[in-house]
Amino acid sequence: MKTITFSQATLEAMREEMQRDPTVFVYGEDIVRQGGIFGQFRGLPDEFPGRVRDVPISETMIVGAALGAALTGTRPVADMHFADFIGVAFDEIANQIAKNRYMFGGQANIPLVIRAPDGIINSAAAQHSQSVEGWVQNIPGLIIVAPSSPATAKGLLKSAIRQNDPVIYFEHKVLYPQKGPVPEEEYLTPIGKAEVRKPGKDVTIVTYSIMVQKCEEAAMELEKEGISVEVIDLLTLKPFDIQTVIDSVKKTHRCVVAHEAVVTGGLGAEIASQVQEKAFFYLDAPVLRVGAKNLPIAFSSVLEKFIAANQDDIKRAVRSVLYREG
Amino acid sequence: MKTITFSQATLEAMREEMQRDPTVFVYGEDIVRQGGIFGQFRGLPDEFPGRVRDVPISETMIVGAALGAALTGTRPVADMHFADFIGVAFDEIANQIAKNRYMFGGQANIPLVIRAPDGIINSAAAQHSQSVEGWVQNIPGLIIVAPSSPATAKGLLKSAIRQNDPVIYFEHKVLYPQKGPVPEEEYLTPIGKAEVRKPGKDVTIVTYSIMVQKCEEAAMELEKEGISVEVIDLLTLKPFDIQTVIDSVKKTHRCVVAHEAVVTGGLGAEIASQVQEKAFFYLDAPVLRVGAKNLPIAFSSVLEKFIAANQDDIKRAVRSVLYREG
Amino acid sequence: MPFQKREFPDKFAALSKEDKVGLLRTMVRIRAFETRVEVLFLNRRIPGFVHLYIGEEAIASGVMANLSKKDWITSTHRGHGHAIAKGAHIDRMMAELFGKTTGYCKGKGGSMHIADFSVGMLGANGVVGGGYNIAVGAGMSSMIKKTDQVAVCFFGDGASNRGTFHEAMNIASVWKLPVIFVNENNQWASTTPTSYATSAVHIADRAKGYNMEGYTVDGNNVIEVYNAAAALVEAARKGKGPALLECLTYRIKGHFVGDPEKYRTKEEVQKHFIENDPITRYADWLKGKGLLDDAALATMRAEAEKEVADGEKFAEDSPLPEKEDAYNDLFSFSPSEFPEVVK
Amino acid sequence: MPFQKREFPDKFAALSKEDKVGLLRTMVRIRAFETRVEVLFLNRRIPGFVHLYIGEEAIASGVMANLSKKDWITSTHRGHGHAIAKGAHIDRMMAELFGKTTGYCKGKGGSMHIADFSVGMLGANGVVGGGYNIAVGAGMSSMIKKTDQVAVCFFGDGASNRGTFHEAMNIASVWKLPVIFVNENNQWASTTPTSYATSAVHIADRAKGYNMEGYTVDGNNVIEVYNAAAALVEAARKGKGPALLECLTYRIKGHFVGDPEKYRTKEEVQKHFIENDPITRYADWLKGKGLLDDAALATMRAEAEKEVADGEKFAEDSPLPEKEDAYNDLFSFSPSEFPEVVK
Ligand SMILES: Cc1ncc(C[n+]2csc(CCOP(=O)(O)OP(=O)(O)O)c2C)c(N)n1
Ligand SMILES: Cc1ncc(C[n+]2csc(CCOP(=O)(O)OP(=O)(O)O)c2C)c(N)n1
Ligand SMILES: [Mg+2]
Ligand SMILES: [Mg+2]
Repeated sequence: MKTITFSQATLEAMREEMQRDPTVFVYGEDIVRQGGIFGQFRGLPDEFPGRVRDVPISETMIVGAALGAALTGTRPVADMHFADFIGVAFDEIANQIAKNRYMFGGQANIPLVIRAPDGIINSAAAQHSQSVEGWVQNIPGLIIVAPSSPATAKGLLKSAIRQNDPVIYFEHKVLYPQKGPVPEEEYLTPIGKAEVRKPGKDVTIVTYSIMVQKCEEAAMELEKEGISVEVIDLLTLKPFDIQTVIDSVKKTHRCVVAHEAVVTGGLGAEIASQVQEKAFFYLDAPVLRVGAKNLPIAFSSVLEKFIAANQDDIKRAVRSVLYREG
Repeated sequence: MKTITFSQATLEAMREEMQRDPTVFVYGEDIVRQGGIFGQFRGLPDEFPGRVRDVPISETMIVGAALGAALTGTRPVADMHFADFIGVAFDEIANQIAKNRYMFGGQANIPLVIRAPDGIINSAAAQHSQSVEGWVQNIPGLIIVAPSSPATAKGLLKSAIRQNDPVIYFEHKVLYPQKGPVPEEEYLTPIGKAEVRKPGKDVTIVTYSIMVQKCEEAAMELEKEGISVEVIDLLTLKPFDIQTVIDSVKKTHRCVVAHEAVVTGGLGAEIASQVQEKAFFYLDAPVLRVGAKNLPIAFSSVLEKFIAANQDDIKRAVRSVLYREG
Repeated sequence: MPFQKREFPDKFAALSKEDKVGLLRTMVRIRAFETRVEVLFLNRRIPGFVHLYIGEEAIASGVMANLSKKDWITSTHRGHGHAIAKGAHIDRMMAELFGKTTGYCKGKGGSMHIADFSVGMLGANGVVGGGYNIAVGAGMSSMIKKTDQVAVCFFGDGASNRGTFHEAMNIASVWKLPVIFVNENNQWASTTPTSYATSAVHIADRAKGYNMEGYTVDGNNVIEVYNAAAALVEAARKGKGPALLECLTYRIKGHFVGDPEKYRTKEEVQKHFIENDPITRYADWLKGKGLLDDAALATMRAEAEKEVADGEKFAEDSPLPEKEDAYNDLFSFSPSEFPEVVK
Repeated sequence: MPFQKREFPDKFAALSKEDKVGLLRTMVRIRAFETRVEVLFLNRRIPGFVHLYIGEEAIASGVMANLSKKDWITSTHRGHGHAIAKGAHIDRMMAELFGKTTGYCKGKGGSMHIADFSVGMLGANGVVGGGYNIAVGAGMSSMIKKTDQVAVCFFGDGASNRGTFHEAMNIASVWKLPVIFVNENNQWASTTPTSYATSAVHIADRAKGYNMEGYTVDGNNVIEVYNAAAALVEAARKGKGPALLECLTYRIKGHFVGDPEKYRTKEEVQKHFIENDPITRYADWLKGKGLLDDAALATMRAEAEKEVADGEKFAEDSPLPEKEDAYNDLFSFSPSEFPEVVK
């Protein structure tokens, strides 16, 4: 094991996959001269001349071209700068990339990755703070992943690059500078598999991305109240590992889903729906959801903090499914 | 009461509101020379010279300009041609229109309507058959409506035009030629209120748009099996009338949600989640969802029919929440 | 307003007799296919939306004669002609239009999503302007893999007003990608005249804003199209970068089969068809040069019709998909590997 | 490459002395605001992202002097200068940057969403290229209501590569909307040089593709900007339609405050600042004409600094929002009317 940042972990993943496969290439805004807005591409352009490229501010091109490249024998990794800008290229994602394989009867694989830095980061305000997995969850044909640590960042990015299908890779901006242990040797984090981050017996928390650590922290504090929480990190958001979730809920009988995105219409709705569909008779309480209030993210940090979900919200939801006060 | 088509009902709504308010204007592709792909604008250009306009194939403009117009003293109604193309203008919807009022601290009202013909219609295939309310359900700041009949089409469109907030008006393509009773006198259908289309006591079906009639038909057939079904037509999808739903579920103890859109990540997830959150102890069975399979809509009608949800799927779900065979 | 013309080298002159006649054959085959498809649609044998390429055959034929199967094209909603000219088989195309399993897309796509990736035809597109950046991406593959493959993006006059045009043109120029943007300016975008909705005097004028070469040619003159495409494709292949080629033509049929066409007169259409049918024009030219006679033309037509009839029979005889086929083709892995993916 | 110049009528010459000096005052006020904002950001008094307009003041000042409060502008992420020139108050702007309730957006927007609708400043935009079609929509309002209001859309060189540019330019031309597209070509889009990412030799060249007038002017010469804007705004007001005006300038500061600026040399920046500061240039010109002396300039600067200091104090003294304020402003109705909307 070595200790590196999340940002470095994504860099290592890129480097290893680019070394392994000469058809992998990467482009985005300000990734060469700046190394990515969060430094996540720093150094790469020198190592792979011509295969790391800056592009104009043209998001429909960035995403649309990834499809064309993937269909014709390369494996593009396209960087979105901010996940918020997925909206600019939404047709390319929803109507072109996601449908290509199916509507053409499986004529070609579509090995492409869209890297999308998301999440709330100090006062970036409404258009630079979003977690937008909810926008794309109703689109068949996409794989969506969201790492929560340097180790999963590296392993999932490598898997995403090798996947013969389109993968959206949501990486939380606040995670970039965080350090964590990463294996020395090569490894892949499997797509479609959740990870039980912390076993517990009273309540299952299903979560992902930045919220994993918040849930773990909340879980530690809840232990002090005598509540044993199982924390599941989904890692893959679409298709998510419902089996691991159901197995856990069958044991704990209670479930809380937590994400940073706005609750209403978010991924938590799908998770909660499936849990109650598949484990109804095991549930001793409704599945509760924790996430941002149904508002854009405001600038002023008082408001930003209030709109976002925090450890207290998680703890409150856990206590609530246990019918405890507080 | 008079009997007119859904298409005519929307035309009457437009006409009445354009007569009432000279700042209402409408534009879209092929609405003047063609009258809209489904005839829904026929005749209007002659009645309101200069206020009904054809535009180039420029969806980001269509939606973006609606915002600019709404902010500066007019009430635009922008036609999307097909709801599928909302993807092209997604940034305008998600990051501009939905956030404008909030992020600027409420400086201006945003009275605009986006008309979006949606749904499966014979073999239109993957890019012309979608119901995309799931794409926009996670975006705070939007109002979303979906009429199910000529009467609600007229009443909701009039309300939408008068609303001082952005409204997406989903109109199902299959409904256009359907006839139904519409009041002679002026009326508005309130935004935010669901309608109990058929009272019943055993199971609540929550539905909207084209599926309302399919659920009503299924309900009639289920009556023969001795099952009394309450059918709720949401009409407004965001924010939806959870109170009417909960009141019904508290009575029936069972709930099925049905929509034409793909189930996974669809609006049904939000509805099911809220029902189990708010009426957990009243539920005798999990909330089940009925909708399209997790696939793009295929061309061949064998596949198209299989992918779409039908009356049998609704009946099966209803029997299932009643733990009946069949 | 007259448009900037460029005299392209007359590469056409150097073609063999067979190749010259071959250009006509492609056009005739497209015409035969489209003519039959119209009937089949009206007879309810073909469902969905169908957009015919009748009257525009010289463009696909003239351009594609400069490409190999390793080159790529992206197409539009009006894609049958592009597919045939690129080398797709009429029987499998017909089967697709019928929604049969033997179709190119196994019945999942239909007319609006006709494609044959094996010959580099990367698909028709139901989203107007959806193809630009796919072509750009193909050009990127060529650049990354250092091959000499070229991508050609076909698009309509209406499509030229989509923002995707702008973003694709810009990057193609910045990276000198081997992408040729071929505009089919058929005077109409559905019911909307080009002159109403497209502000450019000539769509080729838009090239300048990207520091790109842009030319306008008579799209109903297959020789002119061939020569222009020859020069631009060759330049792109040699790394000289992209170009925009506007081909002036006219949409003879309604926007889609079944279009009531209330927005234009029958006379306007007839005039264009009689005076400017690209097939008649080129057949007459070949005859004038002694490269074709009436008998040969009749044989060519008959062969094309037979090919289409055979294709139709193939389509008729082919099986419809099974319901369960719906579960296949969404991902590279099988649904059973990932049972939760499709449900 | 030299660009197409047009000699615009010298409307500037007819301005009163006050108005001529007023142009400088606007520039000086913007500079004072931005200079202080930089310090405040570095001192962590202002959070979020801040993009400074230093070095580009002549554009906002020269353009806005031709507009009334009833005209509209759309802005960019670099919007402080536009807001000040359009008539927004420095105190309320500063309060917004501080995230206070007295800010224009009640602390919900911050620098990237600065706006004052009451003076027609329809907002900065965090999405590059997000403003084009908002300006187009404002132009539509003017058309529908038959007023003579004009909309001006400011945008960067980087933004000129977004598809929204294309769609906005086209409709503006087709409908002859009263919209002026003012490009601030400051040579950089974040870390990317214009010459790398923007294929047009001059951004104004793109106008031709929309059959629109397009001109390039020295954006650091406020007189040139003023005269060009005067002619184009007047034409638009009279129903003559839109235009594209490219203003050449240079981004003196980093892309955002805190930018390490590794992609360019300090020398490059210094050279531009010393040789081509729009304020120095215009102040010198005024002095040369006897319209300004050193004392007057010093007073002007001092007044501007005082205004900014007062604004800062206002901001400091203003209250932060209450948590519950988060629930307001999403819709025109109050959250209590529709309790389910916000939760
Ligand atoms: C993004 C988008 N907007 C609108 C449509 C509806 N539509 C289909 S074809 C068409 C006209 C296209 O005109 P043009 O590009 O000139 O091609 P042509 O049909 O003339 O070949 C329109 C508006 C669409 N399919 N996609
Ligand atoms: C759609 C979109 N893509 C990318 C960004 C990130 N971004 C913010 S400013 C900027 C550079 C803008 O350059 P330019 O338009 O020239 O304006 P300038 O900053 O030079 O004033 C970029 C890439 C964004 N905010 N929006
Ligand atoms: Mg056309
Ligand atoms: Mg710039």
